[in-house]
Amino acid sequence: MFKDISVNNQQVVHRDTQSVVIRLSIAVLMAALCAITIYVLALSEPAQPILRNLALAQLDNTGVDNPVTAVLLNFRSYDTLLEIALLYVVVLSLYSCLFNPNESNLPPLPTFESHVIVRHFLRAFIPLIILIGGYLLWTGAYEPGGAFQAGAIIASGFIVVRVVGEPIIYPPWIDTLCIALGTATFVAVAIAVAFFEGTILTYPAGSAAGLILLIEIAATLSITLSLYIFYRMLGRL
Amino acid sequence: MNDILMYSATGFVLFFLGLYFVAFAPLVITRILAINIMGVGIFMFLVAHANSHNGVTDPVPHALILTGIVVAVAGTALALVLVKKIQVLSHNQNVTINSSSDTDQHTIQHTEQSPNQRTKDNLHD
Amino acid sequence: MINTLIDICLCAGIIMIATMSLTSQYLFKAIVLFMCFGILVTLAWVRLNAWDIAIAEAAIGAGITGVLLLVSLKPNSVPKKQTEL
Amino acid sequence: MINALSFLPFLIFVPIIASLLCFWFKHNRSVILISVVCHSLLLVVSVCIFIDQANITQQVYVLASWAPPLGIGLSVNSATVVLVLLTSVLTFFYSVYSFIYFKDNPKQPLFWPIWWFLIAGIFALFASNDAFNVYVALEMIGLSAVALVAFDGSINALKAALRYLFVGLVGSLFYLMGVAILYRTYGTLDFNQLPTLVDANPAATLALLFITSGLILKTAIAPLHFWLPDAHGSAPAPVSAMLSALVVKCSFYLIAVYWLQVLPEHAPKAGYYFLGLLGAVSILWGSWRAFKVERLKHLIAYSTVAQLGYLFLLFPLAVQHTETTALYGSTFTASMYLILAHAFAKSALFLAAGDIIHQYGHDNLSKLSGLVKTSAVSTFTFAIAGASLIGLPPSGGFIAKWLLLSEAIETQMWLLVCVILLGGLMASAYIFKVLNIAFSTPSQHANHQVTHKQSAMAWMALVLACCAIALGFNAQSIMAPLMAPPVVVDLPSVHSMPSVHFMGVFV
Repeated sequence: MFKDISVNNQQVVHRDTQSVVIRLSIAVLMAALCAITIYVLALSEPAQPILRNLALAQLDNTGVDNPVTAVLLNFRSYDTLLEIALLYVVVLSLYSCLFNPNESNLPPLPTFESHVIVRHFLRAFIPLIILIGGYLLWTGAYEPGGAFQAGAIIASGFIVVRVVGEPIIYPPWIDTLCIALGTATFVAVAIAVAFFEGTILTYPAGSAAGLILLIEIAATLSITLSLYIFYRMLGRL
Repeated sequence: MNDILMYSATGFVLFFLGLYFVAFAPLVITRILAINIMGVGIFMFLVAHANSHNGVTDPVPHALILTGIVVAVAGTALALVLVKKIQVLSHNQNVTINSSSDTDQHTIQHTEQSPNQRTKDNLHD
Repeated sequence: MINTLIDICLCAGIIMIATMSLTSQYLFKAIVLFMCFGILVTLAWVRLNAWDIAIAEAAIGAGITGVLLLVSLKPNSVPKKQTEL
Repeated sequence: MINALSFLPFLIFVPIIASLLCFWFKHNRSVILISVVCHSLLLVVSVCIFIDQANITQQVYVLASWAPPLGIGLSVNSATVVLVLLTSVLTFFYSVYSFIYFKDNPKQPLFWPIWWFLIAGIFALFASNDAFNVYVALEMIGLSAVALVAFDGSINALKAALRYLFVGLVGSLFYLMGVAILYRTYGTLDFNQLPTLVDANPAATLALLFITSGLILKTAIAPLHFWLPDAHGSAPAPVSAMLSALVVKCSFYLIAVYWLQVLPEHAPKAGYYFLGLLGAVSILWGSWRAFKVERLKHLIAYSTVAQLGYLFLLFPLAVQHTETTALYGSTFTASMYLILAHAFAKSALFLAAGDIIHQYGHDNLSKLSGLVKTSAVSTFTFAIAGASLIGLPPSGGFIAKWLLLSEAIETQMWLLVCVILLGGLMASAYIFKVLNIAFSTPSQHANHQVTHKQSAMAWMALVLACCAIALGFNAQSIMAPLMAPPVVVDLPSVHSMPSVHFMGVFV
């Protein structure tokens, strides 16, 4: 199925195409399986919303009003911790795939003179994007929003600046610090809290909102930087 | 009630559509798209049942899907870097290598000749 | 009544755009269609009252993933024919 | 007796902290210090958990003190206790081996954070008690394993890594779809609560189909094993050892959990026999391919596929033997012991192969003749570990295969008996093929000068091989807790669990 990866005319192509008969038969098989699953699930009635009632009942003592942020950062905070750590490691994996000791390092992203209209538009647009990102981060506790959305929007702002050709120059230690900042803050809060409450990730009664905001700020920082580094490295490759 | 069924059916259709193209799409980057579409299919199935109860939506699937979306982006970025690195390395070696020693060497004649997009694609230059 | 109409159109549109994106031979076209697919899916999340996921899908699913795919279309470190400034 | 339950989160947070520290403090000495401290901590914790497993397996460590259906719990059963101990011991060996293997590699600062994160992923998967949490752990393992496979940057490694990434992503998506169906029909994700809610509902069988097909793809069983030889073959030696010995076992363990613990009543009986059939096919096919292939690391990778087939024989035997299938009993002990023996033997083989590649520069079997003169220790390691793989008497592999055989004979499944014996025969075929090449006289054209010094790596591989043999002796101590069914305390809604004071444990 994936056996033969090769490159011709700059497109990485799979050349192990089976004959049409096999492909058609497998397509029919998949369609049948899809129909069966839809039929089976249409018949069986959905479950009682156990978790929904539990989550909404406990909502008031999680220090956050938005139920999704409550589930994300209080009830199932362990999942979110692992997933932010995952993003941090994937950035490292990209560095390790990109950097080859026996090769000359890669040419930097091309920077070129952007059009004057674009430049002036960006001068007004980028602060607005960062403002929107900050707002989304802040309202994450009350209305839909949160670390991931804010990080993505601010990262898209930086990417727009980079696509247009304006160079973004920042000292390299920001890279090493901020990539791991989100994970480090989350782990630090998880461990520190354990000393007061006995079990890991249990926020003390009053300070749940403050701790969640702290984690969200650090997570937004590292998500923004991670997504921007994804773009920068793919652009340099 | 039937909008739940419709969206979960769309979710399954997207899942199996993506699965077919992950297996048989000629271009590797199309396979990456197919994996993203499979993920969206699963999330649609999950969300379709989340708001089924008289308007009070169930927050737990939403949190799961946020995690799933970020994992999907991470997977896509890693796949893209690997694909481009293969492109660059094989270009530098200037040899069209068809790899994995134990495949039989039947090469298909009518490789879809995707035209050179460089002329049209002025986004980046 | 209008709701079921919107649902039908949205679901049909999503499935159609997904097949068009996956079956297209030209990579640039496939990626642009994939971004439109992301926008339509965001509409679906809005329709299903999943507001957090709608923002995330629009920002990450259609936006960032689309840009990453576009930027990976052409190898930058391979010397281009026409001289770069 | 200290309550080791509060040590459980150590298993996951210590590797993540180690990964962060290795990323921030890059130079060599600090990485060595961090790794030594964290490995010893992990060893102490897993030994405590192994000793105190009698009452640990009853309790759930409730993270963020929300009761498990809403929050997430960490828990270990009699199988994971053994696997956690195995993981911490083996990763200690691999890390020491990696210090030597990557000593002069300029990419070393990037290796350690990803390596530690892979270890965190494995522990997170073993200790998890929540279906979606297992998905995140699977993704953690998958993505960091891909990065490590693509570590040395050659085109073949990159293609193998890309193939492995596709397989990993598709397998995890299938698993996620199964979990989504389970959540839709039973409303909960917790492993303790699911068995109580599951009723005779076709959706449960459907979810099980999705979960099993996704995990079979990740466990590389017969029809879906195409990605394993390249991925394990082209990875650096410690990484391929880790992949073969531990990562592949994680998805097997998950299949065992879903089929034997979470959804046993509603798994179709035919499904158990089908899994057994897949196992038998992958034993025969893996051994046959291992015999035919001409690169050493590919040979070892195909033998992994074969040995995994043995693990899948657990399912038909479990159903046939005791109608009540669960994560204990003599059948499950046999397969758990096979995991132990195979982990040590296979990592010894891969580390020995890594040493051979370090000396020869290639692992093409045809040009490796006369191996015994130049790297005698590696050949000796290969022989001993091969003995354990085949199942010759003194080794741990022998005990595991003996248990499997006695189970198969007891339940009159004669087909499985001859598959097990045939598998052992074919295993000896490809092991002795390599030994034959090693002891043959080197042909003239292979006259490249080879450093004759036995590097520390070869001795490390030898230690692992001896562990594989040592497993054969006092097997009773490891197997006893696995045999006895855990005294089933009805798990209360664990919110009432006394919150164990973190500081209390130290005071």
